[in-house]
Amino acid sequence: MENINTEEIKSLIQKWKGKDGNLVMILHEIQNRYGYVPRPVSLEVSKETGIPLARIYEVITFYNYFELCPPAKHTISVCMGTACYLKGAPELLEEIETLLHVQEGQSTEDGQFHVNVVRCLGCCGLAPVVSIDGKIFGKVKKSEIMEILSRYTHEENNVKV
Amino acid sequence: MTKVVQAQINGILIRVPEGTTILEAAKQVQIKIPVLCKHPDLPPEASCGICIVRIKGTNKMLRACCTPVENGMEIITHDPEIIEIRRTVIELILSNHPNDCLKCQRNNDCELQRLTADFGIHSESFPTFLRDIPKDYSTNAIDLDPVKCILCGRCVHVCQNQQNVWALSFLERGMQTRISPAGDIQLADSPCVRCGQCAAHCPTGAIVEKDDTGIVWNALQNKEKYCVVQMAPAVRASIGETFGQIGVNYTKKLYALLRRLGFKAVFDTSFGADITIMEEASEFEERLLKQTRPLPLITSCCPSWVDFMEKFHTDMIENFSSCKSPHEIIGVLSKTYYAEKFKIDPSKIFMVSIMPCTSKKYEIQRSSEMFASGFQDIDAVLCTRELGRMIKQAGIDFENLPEEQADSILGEYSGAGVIFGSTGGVMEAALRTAHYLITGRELEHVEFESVRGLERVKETEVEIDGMKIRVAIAHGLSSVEYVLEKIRQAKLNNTEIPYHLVEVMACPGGCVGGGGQPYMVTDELRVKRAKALYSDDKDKEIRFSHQNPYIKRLYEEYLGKPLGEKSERLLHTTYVPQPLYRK
Amino acid sequence: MSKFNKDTIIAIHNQETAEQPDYISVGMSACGIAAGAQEVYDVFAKQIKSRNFTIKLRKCGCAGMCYAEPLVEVKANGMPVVTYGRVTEEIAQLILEKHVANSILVNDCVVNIR
Amino acid sequence: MVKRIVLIKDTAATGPDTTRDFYNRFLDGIREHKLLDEIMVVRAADLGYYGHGLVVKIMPNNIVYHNVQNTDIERIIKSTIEKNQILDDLILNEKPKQIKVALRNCGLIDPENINDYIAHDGYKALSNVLLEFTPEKVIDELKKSGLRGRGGAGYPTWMKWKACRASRSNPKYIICNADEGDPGAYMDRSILEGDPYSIIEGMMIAAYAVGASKGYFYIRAEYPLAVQRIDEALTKCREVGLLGENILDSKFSFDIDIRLGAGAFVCGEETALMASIEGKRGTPHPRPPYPTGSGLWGQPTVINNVETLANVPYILCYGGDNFAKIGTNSSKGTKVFAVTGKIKNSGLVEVPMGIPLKEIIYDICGGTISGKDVKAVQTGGPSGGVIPNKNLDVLVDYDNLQKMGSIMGSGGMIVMDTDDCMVDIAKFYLGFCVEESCGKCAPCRIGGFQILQILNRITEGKGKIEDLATLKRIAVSMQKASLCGLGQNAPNPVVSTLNYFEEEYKEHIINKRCRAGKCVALLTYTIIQEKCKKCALCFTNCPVKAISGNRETGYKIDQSLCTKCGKCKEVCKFKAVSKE
Repeated sequence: MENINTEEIKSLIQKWKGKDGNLVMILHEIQNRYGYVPRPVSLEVSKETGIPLARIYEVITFYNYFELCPPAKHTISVCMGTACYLKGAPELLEEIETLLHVQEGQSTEDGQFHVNVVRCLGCCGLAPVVSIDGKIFGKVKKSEIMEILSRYTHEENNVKV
Repeated sequence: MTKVVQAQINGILIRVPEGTTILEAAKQVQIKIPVLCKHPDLPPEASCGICIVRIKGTNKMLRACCTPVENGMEIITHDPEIIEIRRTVIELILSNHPNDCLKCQRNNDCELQRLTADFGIHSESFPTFLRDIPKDYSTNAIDLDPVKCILCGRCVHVCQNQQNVWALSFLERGMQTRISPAGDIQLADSPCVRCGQCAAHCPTGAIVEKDDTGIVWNALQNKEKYCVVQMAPAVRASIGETFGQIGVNYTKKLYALLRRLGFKAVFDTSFGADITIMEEASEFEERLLKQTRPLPLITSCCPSWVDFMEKFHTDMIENFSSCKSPHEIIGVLSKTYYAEKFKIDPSKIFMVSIMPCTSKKYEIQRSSEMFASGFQDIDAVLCTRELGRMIKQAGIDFENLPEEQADSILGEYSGAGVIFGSTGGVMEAALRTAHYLITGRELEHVEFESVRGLERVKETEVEIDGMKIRVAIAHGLSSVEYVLEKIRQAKLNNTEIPYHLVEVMACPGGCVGGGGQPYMVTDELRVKRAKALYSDDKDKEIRFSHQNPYIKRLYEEYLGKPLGEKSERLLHTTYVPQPLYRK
Repeated sequence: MSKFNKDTIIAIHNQETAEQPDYISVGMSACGIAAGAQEVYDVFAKQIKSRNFTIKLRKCGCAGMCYAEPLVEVKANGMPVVTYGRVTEEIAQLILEKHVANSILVNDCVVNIR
Repeated sequence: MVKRIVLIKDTAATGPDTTRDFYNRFLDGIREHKLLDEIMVVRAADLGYYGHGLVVKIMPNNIVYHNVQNTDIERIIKSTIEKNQILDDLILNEKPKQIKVALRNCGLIDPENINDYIAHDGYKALSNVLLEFTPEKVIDELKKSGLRGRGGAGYPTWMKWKACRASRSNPKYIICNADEGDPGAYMDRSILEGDPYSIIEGMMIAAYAVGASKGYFYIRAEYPLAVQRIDEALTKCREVGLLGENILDSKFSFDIDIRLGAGAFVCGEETALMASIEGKRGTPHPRPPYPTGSGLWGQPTVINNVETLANVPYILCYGGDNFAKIGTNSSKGTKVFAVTGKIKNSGLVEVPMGIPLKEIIYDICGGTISGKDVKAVQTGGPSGGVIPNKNLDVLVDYDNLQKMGSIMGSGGMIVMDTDDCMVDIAKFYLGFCVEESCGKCAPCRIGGFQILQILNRITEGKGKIEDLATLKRIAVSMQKASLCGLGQNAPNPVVSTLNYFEEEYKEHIINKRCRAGKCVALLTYTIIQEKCKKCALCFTNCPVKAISGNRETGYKIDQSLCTKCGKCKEVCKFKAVSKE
């Protein structure tokens, strides 16, 4: 894990200090910065804000959005909204799982990809959709998965996407 | 004036103050609506869904525990559909609960088991699905088995709000929801202060006191051991509840019982309390008159409070009385003074404390000072509930036992010693003796009404020799913040101290409401238990610790004087800041 | 900027409704962008600049026709307002060359006209 | 100079060439009449009409002819184009099915430009309200409009506002519920991204009406663009004094903050949403007390959905009476639906309340994408139910949908065709609810889980007929004993599919058959010997070697080995593998 810079955490918290109900927003800031919420950071947040660590963990683990483990390099989110589900999202997920040898919710051994399922990205018109690192691919066919993934497996191609 | 609302329950007209819940109101018409998550002592969590009732004219069913009666409501508390739904919900809960009641510490004393029996559930409607969560035995005081947890939320509420400790919390959501310290660490690595309020409020066997009865039975069987025992003030007022007797003082039957269980000597922690008062009152006198160390002096006989202070309020360490808690004092004296006097090898002595408290189980290994006799001063702690089980295991007809006396040397207590078991009791006992120490005169009126009762923070002024002594009493750890903040502000602004003497007990009501006491405590019950102690005090000929002839003898024969060298070595301890989280 | 009052709002309203400039409007909500609206927008931006078109390029939200994203609405040369659907970078070129430059609608792309 | 534009589109889906052919003939006609300079003929991709055969739309006159034949070309040119005469037998006199109120600016204005919003009557309502209306009058206007909450439950908006206004405690809060969690619905996202200022204006009017001084947007974090657009709009508003002290020189002061959701569907529930804004777990609380009396931080709070708030400026600008003219007696105004699933044109539609469901599905959205029959339409998302094909003529409003055993919900409308399995759909929604249950209350947490287990068993062919009764029993206990709407409504998809499609459940249980071919465990792949050309493609591609045989004898699938992966069917070039 990278070093936790207390000054940086303080400045992230500072933005929200004194505002009511700031915990979720502070956690968003932290997750944006680190990609997850490391325990030492949570302890620091607790110290800075006076919010008990137990409350912080209650919140982190309640909301799907927050992660307690470092993220993989690329996050693949398969949309399982109703429209996508009906239009074959389960098959896409299966294909991704087969190609990457992972289960949903897991990361590949090399730390390149994390595969998860999300509930509706709000692009139902393009169903089924898959999002990789926030970029949305619409009307995805099972046969296109391989090609889409290969764009991310080679470092030099990342820039293009 | 509160408004009164009028409604009907099962066709019977009721009038209740506005805001009364349907659950409460139903009692007026002799209806006890079944409920699992609601504890009479706590605000409604509304998590179980069993207490639903029908409101005529609506399609919905509402939860009786949290729905206030409204004018004109027509409430039906049971009909075939309601009962069927309640049964289904109970069955659903059972499908997520290990149904190994026979092997559960709460067997026969479990709220879920009782409801299951009431609803005549004899078979499994839904396949059982158990969560895979490890047990947590880390604290040596409280055992946590999250698999048995039905997520009623009582423990979390108590830990977070009533106690302000925030050791327990909910993690995850949906079927993954579980109780755990922050991020699946163990309780011992969390801020847990082992007060056991979670266990006392748990409806099932998910959180229980660590069961040490086996250790004690073994020691009693062991010919090598010389088993001695002491019991705390609060135990005598609550053990009767095991047999349906409320607010009865069972001191003398308990002495008899403990002997029948096989203890060679029976001591009373109330005597230890008398010693605590001698030391603490002297410490107070010294701080007040000689300004040796800062005021206010804060009491330290509650180990959860001590733990809480070492974790959350380290700036108060200098204000803490260094005096050990009464049972530790009895412990160390039993393996020194008593052993010497009766020529018993202290290494053979097995000292058991019967306590209303789970925290005492942790306290006996808290620091090296708990080994002041050269041995672990206390070998085992049983809480009231465990003693209740031992009585049943031994098959003793407790209520018909003859009355006996404690062993006089560490057993004869004053009225001041026994009120330690209630909030305000330590304060009252200390004031009685402090008055004497400061003025050289005895009090005429020994009872301090203003420090009694269940108000969460009690602040009052007592005049001693023209001096106005300001005192504060807090119980329930969340109440203490107000008092400490006042002290802190005064320190910060260099203004006059708000208090001279502060008493804190971790559990609401003090030890009578302890985490190891019989289940289903309410304020009503706390008052009744405390009353039993206060009447014990009233009946006592000697009501001042310093007048207790055995105390005098102890100091003359052995300790010397309060705060003397030997007293300091055996009866006092030190405090160090502890990390909130060890992980 | 100074603080708005009622008069400012009326003034802005009048001024904005008085001007009726020609425009190309690209639907840029999340679904549009996912379908490639950003690339289409970039084509317009680049071409308008390099070829000195006077037409205004703007963004708008989702018109609801998600099946036809990316959507481009064109008002030009006094013609009715035309909405093109499933616009690719190539079609964007065609829209500029035909519709904007020569007042000829692009075949097989119109999804609405008003 | 071009005077007219003629658009041509075959809406009958008879074949790709029809439009082109007709276009060429029409062009020839124009050429013959020497009108090439005046008339522009265009092939359209879509004209918004379905099942009308060849459609010809003439602009700018906005004349629409349908079911046009090749033989009509001549007279269209002669009468309509040359003489402006309308051909009565061809004219399609259809009023527009859609009425855009909440979506009035979406796709029209530049969401990043406040002036563009003002050009479209933005802030007209607010300036009227602040300078001329008492708060009571605003609430009155809302009452006249009959606007009901668009988030799902349909509670009259004016009653919420009035209750909050009546609460004496201060401060008060306005919350915009933009935690659109219903999978398959995205109306709110579209408005947030396409018309942020109208929601802000709606919140301000609400705040003025109830006496609130502070507002919160609670937006899903999964909608980064929406968050960005709202954030920019708020900044702009503050810059020009449309948020802050003494707005538009009135005595009204108000500001709005954004709070992000973090992936919890239950936070769409009012009390859970407030807990989340307070920085806690999003677990619901019992009501009463209602938020209008004791809400955010115990203060009176109004929580309105995005679409509701987008309607508010319209009502105050053009009058509650005008709004109330749209819709039915009990459900006024319009409703935005996100029509998705097996629909030809998936997208957002905004229709007047009371429109037949059929018209939405067929006339506006063009029917199913496959051309197969609609099996059912699911409304209300995980809290809703299905409306079977036979009931498609239901008039869509709050009460009718409820009577059908579904709900209006936030506006998700999922179209399913005969390839969709109703047990599988119920399982999908239950899975969603089980995952999204906050876990606080037992009926929802465990009840949902047990229902899901039963549905899993049924779709795996391990169901028992008693399971149906058990499903109903658990469903009732969840509906009646759950604390919040999520749990109370979670069994709805099961109850309603059981209600309309019980025979499908029974087929799964008794015949071990899934007629839609969705439930993998119940599928049987067989090789149709008559069609099989013995090419061995299936044999070589089967990953589990469940296919045996040779080029002489042909091939067979060993059912005990088959994992139903479907590879054989996929690779077969002769459609010789059947799946049932």
